Amino acid sequence: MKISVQADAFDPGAELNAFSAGAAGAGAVVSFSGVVRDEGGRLSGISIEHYPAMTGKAIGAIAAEAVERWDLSDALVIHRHGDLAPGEVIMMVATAARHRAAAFAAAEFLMDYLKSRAPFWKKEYHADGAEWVAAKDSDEDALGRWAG
Amino acid sequence: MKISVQADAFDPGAELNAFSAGAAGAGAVVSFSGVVRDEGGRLSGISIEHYPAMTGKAIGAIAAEAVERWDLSDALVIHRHGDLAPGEVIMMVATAARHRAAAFAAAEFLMDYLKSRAPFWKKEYHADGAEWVAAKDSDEDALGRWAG
Amino acid sequence: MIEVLYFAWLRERIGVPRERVETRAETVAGLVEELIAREERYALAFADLASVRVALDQELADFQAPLAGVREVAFFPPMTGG
Amino acid sequence: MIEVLYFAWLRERIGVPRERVETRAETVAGLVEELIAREERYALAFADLASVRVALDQELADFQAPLAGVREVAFFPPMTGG
Repeated sequence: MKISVQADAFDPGAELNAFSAGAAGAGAVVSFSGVVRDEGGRLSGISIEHYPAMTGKAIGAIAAEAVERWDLSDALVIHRHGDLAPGEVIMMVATAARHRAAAFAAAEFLMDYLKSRAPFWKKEYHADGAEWVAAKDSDEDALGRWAG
Repeated sequence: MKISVQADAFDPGAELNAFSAGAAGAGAVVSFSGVVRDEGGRLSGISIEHYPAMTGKAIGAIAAEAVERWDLSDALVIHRHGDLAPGEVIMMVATAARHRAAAFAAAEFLMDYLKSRAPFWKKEYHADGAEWVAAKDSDEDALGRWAG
Repeated sequence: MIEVLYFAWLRERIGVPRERVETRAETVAGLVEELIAREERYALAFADLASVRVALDQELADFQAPLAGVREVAFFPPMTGG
Repeated sequence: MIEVLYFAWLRERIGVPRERVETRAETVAGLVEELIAREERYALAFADLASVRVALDQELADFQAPLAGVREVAFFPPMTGG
């Protein structure tokens, strides 16, 4: 299980290949990557603040729960902090399992929890100023489906 | 939209990066890759037969439906045929959308349809012989959730 | 004359990947009956029709579909891609 | 003495990312009341508690949680990762 919280850019393709190479027993590999949208040119960039002492712990707990719940052979989470430009990859998750349904469900679970339970906060910069991104009710609601 | 049915190996990481680079307006990129399992050493390889005149058409129709249904900004399907060794990547799909739920759903839809509606047939080779992989009822059942 | 293709274990049982068939059948089911009547290897291949799928001119169809105007018929087991 | 951390717009409104606080509060809610009573900037930051989350020693908690034994309290808006 690889978990990295980093300011530096990373190469999602190279990460995916390294992750898949370690998953020969698995069969099914799902990845998600989040890209900074350009909002049709209106967004000049974002910055991501985080809580260093908590971030790794929180992500580790979420990933460990995914591995156990879907019997994953492996999981990967990389999340950047600091300043990012439109088009840059913010974060990625990957999951490996014997069957595709488990790999998909675990990746969605990881994303839902990272959105609302890992201590990151996004600020968007526009030509006319900056503002903190508000959490969406739909992100909080998404957690409901994993209960029980 | 890129659709490729090919005998040659491909680099999923390079494909993912190229796909994401074209998806700056999208925000969310999901990929699935299928790896030949080694079955604990019992599988020596697989071969995939297909119906060349039909394969591209069938995949194109499935991908076009996914793009329309989830308003994807792009979709990718690469599927190999011929002989593959354990650990080799059989196929991949990728989807790009504004929001993660659409990208995940479209990728699962593509996989469910490719499994049961694209004209590929897998044969597995073991030390003691070869046999055609039987379709699973669960794969046919998986299509039901996309109806209507 | 119609082009008939076989894939996977249907191809192996029948022994050829494709052949041109002279048929007067009006439906896929009629064509299958003609083939079964020909030789043992066809009877073997089509013994369990629940395990056979058919495409007409590269589009999935069913056994009741008419053959009028069809140029290519393909028989194969349930697909196992992905 | 307890270490108190602020993130995102809570940090901006309060003006510091962290500070050491002498408190006799028994719960998170009590600590927030003490802070609000201190200065306008705290009152502003904690004006809408529905928009504030709290972690005790890096674990998510709620405002009724006891502070006994806690070394680090963090206040922040709902998280927006991913």
